[in-house]
Amino acid sequence: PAESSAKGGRVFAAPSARRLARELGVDIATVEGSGPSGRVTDADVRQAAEAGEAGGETAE
Amino acid sequence: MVVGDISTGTEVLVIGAGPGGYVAAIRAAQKGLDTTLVEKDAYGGTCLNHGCIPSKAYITGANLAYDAGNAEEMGIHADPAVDMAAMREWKDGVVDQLTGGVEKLCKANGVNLVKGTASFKDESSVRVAHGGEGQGSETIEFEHCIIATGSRPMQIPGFEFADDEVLSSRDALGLEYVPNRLVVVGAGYIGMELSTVFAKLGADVTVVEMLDDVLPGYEDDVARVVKKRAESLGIDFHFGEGASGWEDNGDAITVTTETEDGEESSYVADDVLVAVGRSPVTDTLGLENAGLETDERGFIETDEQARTAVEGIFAVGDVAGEPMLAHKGSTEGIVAAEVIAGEPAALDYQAIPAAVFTDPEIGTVGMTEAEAEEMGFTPVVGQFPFNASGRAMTTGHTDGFVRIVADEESGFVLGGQIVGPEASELVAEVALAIEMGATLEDLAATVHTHPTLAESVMEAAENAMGQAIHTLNR
Amino acid sequence: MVVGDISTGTEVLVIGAGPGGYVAAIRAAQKGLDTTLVEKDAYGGTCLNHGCIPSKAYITGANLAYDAGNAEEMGIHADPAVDMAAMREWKDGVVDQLTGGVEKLCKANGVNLVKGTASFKDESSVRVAHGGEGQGSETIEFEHCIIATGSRPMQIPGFEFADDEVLSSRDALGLEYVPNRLVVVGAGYIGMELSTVFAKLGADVTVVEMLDDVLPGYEDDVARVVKKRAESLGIDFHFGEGASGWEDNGDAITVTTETEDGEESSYVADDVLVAVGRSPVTDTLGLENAGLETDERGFIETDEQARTAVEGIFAVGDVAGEPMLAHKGSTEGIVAAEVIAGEPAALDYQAIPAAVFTDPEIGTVGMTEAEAEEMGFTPVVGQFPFNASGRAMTTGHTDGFVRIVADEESGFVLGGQIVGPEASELVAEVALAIEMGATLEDLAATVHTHPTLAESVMEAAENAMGQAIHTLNR
Ligand SMILES: Cc1cc2nc3c(=O)[nH]c(=O)nc-3n(C[C@H](O)[C@H](O)[C@H](O)COP(=O)(O)OP(=O)(O)OC[C@H]3O[C@@H](n4cnc5c(N)ncnc54)[C@H](O)[C@@H]3O)c2cc1C
Ligand SMILES: Cc1cc2nc3c(=O)[nH]c(=O)nc-3n(C[C@H](O)[C@H](O)[C@H](O)COP(=O)(O)OP(=O)(O)OC[C@H]3O[C@@H](n4cnc5c(N)ncnc54)[C@H](O)[C@@H]3O)c2cc1C
Repeated sequence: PAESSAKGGRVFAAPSARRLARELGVDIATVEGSGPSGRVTDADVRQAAEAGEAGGETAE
Repeated sequence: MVVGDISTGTEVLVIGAGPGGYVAAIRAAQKGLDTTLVEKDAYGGTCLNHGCIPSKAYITGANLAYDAGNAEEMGIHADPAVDMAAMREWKDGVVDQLTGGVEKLCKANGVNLVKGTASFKDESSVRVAHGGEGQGSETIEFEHCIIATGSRPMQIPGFEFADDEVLSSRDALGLEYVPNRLVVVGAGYIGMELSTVFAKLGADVTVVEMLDDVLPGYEDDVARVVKKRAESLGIDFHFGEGASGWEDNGDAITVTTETEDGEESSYVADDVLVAVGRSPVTDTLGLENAGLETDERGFIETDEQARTAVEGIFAVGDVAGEPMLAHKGSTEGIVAAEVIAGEPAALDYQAIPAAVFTDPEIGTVGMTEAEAEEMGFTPVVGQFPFNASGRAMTTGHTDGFVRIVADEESGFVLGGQIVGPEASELVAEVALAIEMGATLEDLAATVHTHPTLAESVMEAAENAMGQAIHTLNR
Repeated sequence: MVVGDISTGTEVLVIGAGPGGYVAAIRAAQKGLDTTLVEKDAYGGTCLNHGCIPSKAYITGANLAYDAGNAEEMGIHADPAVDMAAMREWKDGVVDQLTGGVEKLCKANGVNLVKGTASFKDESSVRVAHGGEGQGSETIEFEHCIIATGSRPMQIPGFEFADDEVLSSRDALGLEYVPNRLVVVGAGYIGMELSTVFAKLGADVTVVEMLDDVLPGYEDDVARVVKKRAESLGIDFHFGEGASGWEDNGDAITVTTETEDGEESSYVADDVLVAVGRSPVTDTLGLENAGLETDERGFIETDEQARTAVEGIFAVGDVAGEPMLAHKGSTEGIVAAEVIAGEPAALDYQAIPAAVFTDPEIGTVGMTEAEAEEMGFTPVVGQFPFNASGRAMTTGHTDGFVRIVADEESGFVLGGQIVGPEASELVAEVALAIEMGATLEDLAATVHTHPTLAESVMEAAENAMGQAIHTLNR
């Protein structure tokens, strides 16, 4: 599992992206953000979900 | 009318119809769950009946009367007379309309309403005692329960709310007169809001506080703005003094205080308002029957889904811990309901804003500079004083400032502290910025209407970036 | 003091020190550019001296006096007397402080200030005539020029602002008395703001408008809230009538109007305020010497970088076209300065918010439902009425609503229309939502402080999602 990219427990992502992560079973703290200053976008979350599935990782 | 102990069942049982409970019940019903809401007293809980709403109503009234009576500089000459009984009636009307609205919304969403006091029989049922003679009780079995029984004002030794002269915040919000002299014990937000109201309505207010400043929990420079203004309204502060007792002198009362070193002082007054904090209502619920425990302060511990340690039982609002704020409770209520409905909901907000409706108001959200440092950020801070805001000047209220705290490296907005006019409203934009992962640049590049107080948020962000227009940059 | 025509040079020359020009000059200087700002009159331009600021000051005064005099329901009895000369003095004090501040900020940032009237000699120099006898003129050569000469009130045939009884908005904001009877020609935002002020201060106000509603450009249901309130303040509206002339009757004046069909009406008054729009100040600048042209309304066309058709010359603010709003001008000013400094700046905002400071206020940003449809979106709309807001009820101001327009498919927030208390402030959060690409869910999931008006924004978003708590969902 990737190292948490969240500093001080903060994840920089919109509430909708955070909810999407929960829906897809992705730990958003481990997602690399492609938005401004590393903000995590919906697309990042979806990509992480697909990568997770492809890699056979089971989402929590 | 139900007499005797009959038994019914429900998918979701919510105990308490304050902003935690009624919101949870409405959302649960919206999600198609069979939902029952038990309330022993009035819909809307503390907030609508004895807290947020009545206090804010009086604050409006007191501000209007005070401002109009002190606007010679603007060319307005008035000497407003306040009829406290009538102001109370207006306040009651507002409360009634809102609590009636809550009841209607519950019904319209299909929530079953039960009047009575609930206590746990075991981890899947409660007994509801219908108040009043011959009204009996009923047992309600539940699949899921949301505890939202709120909080009550703390008493201190020697001061019983049962006595006429000793006022809880609830009593103070029900007065039909303005006391000539009022001693307020506690300079937290409730004490400060009510002190300001009564001072503006003409009372001589003395505030006694054990700690050494007003509004503990707020930064010094934020609290100072409110304290200075309170002093200019004639409020007399005594810090480092704990209220130790009072006695009735017939015409008046004398409140005695003591410092840590045992030094005594006494203050003559008509009434004494005790506003030293609130404790969760968890001792009258039979929690032990459900296998639930509380921490030493009486709070029920919950997780990110508002779940307690007992399967199927949730707790939201003031019983679930600090901050004891209405919107925190409502947020938890929504999450609890959605979790029960099987949705991937969680308390994953980045920040809960908080407001104090003093003069001026305070609105804060997210991290202070010190907190940001503690969390491992290198904070950059920008500030804008309201006395440089055109809009503030045109309202005649220029005390205070907006401060924005951000992460230097990424520019992400981490927090905001606002003290000044409409601070409670202005903080909403900062809260959205924090939730969205907005940067200082995002705040600065969002066009803000002129002339508004909200421009100050943009200016503070620009100041943090070293490119403010209307202040000199650091 | 400069006498005779001497010649100096500057990297950036800004003409006009309104919110477009002074902001441009400060930002240019901050970027290290040698910057000169020429102003013929007062720092701060129309906005600070005769527009935004003075009007908002009077609105505060009028609201306070009116509200205090009409608060029996709250238990407040007052009969405020307004000394208009003193209110004007207070307003002047606010203006002086702000314009003095602008001058200081310019100097502190290193802007060279020149007093005088500029006109183009050619595409790289202006002549600045110093007003007053013997003050001569100078030529300033520039590498870049930013034109920010603003706008002036339009006159209509038969009504000369030179006449005492015919008031421009500027004249109205300088009155030392409240006219007993005032005819206002034009129900745009300036006409409506000032009508409301004078009506609240006791004038009998008649509004004459050629079109068939108040506030053209705003949606019907938004304008209706303001119109209804204005009518309840006693303002008398006459639509479909154009002012055709007036005559002096000694003690009073008679204003004559005409419908399209030639039907005449007349209204007796003390003064007539003409507020039918503003035209750009582009006819007194010698634009042709620089090779610049204007469109048929007098505006200078500019691109995304605020550039005109002539290399090195920029135009910002009211001269650069609609919306003629201070913050639009400031935004353009910043972009022009940054572009000159070689930065990749552009006018790439998604939306410019606008406010009307009537009773209640209007705040709008982004697309209306109809506009969203036109742009090819399938809009979903949510609404929350202020009469369901606890905070609004406690302020005694419950007219109006918040509407949020979003794209159904993506949930992206596209616009917001707010009419109600503090609408000018509340719109800031919606503007940030639009700029950030926030969705309805983002607005709904951001915790909003209770009790605030800003909760209504969240509620409107929830309503659009079909999951509002405090209104019934569609
Ligand atoms: C003076 C004052 C001003 C305040 N101002 C603000 C403010 O401006 N903003 C803000 O956010 N917060 C404010 N608060 C705090 C706010 O009121 C609380 O945080 C909020 O009410 C908590 O909501 P709740 O649903 O947890 O509990 P409550 O609102 O306390 O509601 C609990 C409900 O449960 C019922 N109940 C209790 N036990 C039982 C039982 N056994 N069976 C059935 N029913 C039961 C009670 O009758 C009550 O109706 C203020 C509080 C006070 C006192
Ligand atoms: C009553 C009223 C209320 C308003 N309320 C609002 C409001 O609430 N919000 C809002 O956003 N907008 C409001 N406006 C509009 C706002 O005032 C304008 O949009 C804004 O002032 C435009 O800024 P500007 O810099 O383009 O021009 P201006 O502010 O008009 O400034 C132009 C400056 O250029 C100077 N100048 C002109 N020609 C020359 C020359 N040849 N040489 C040297 N100097 C010159 C002028 O003296 C002036 O100082 C209001 C306007 C009015 C009249």
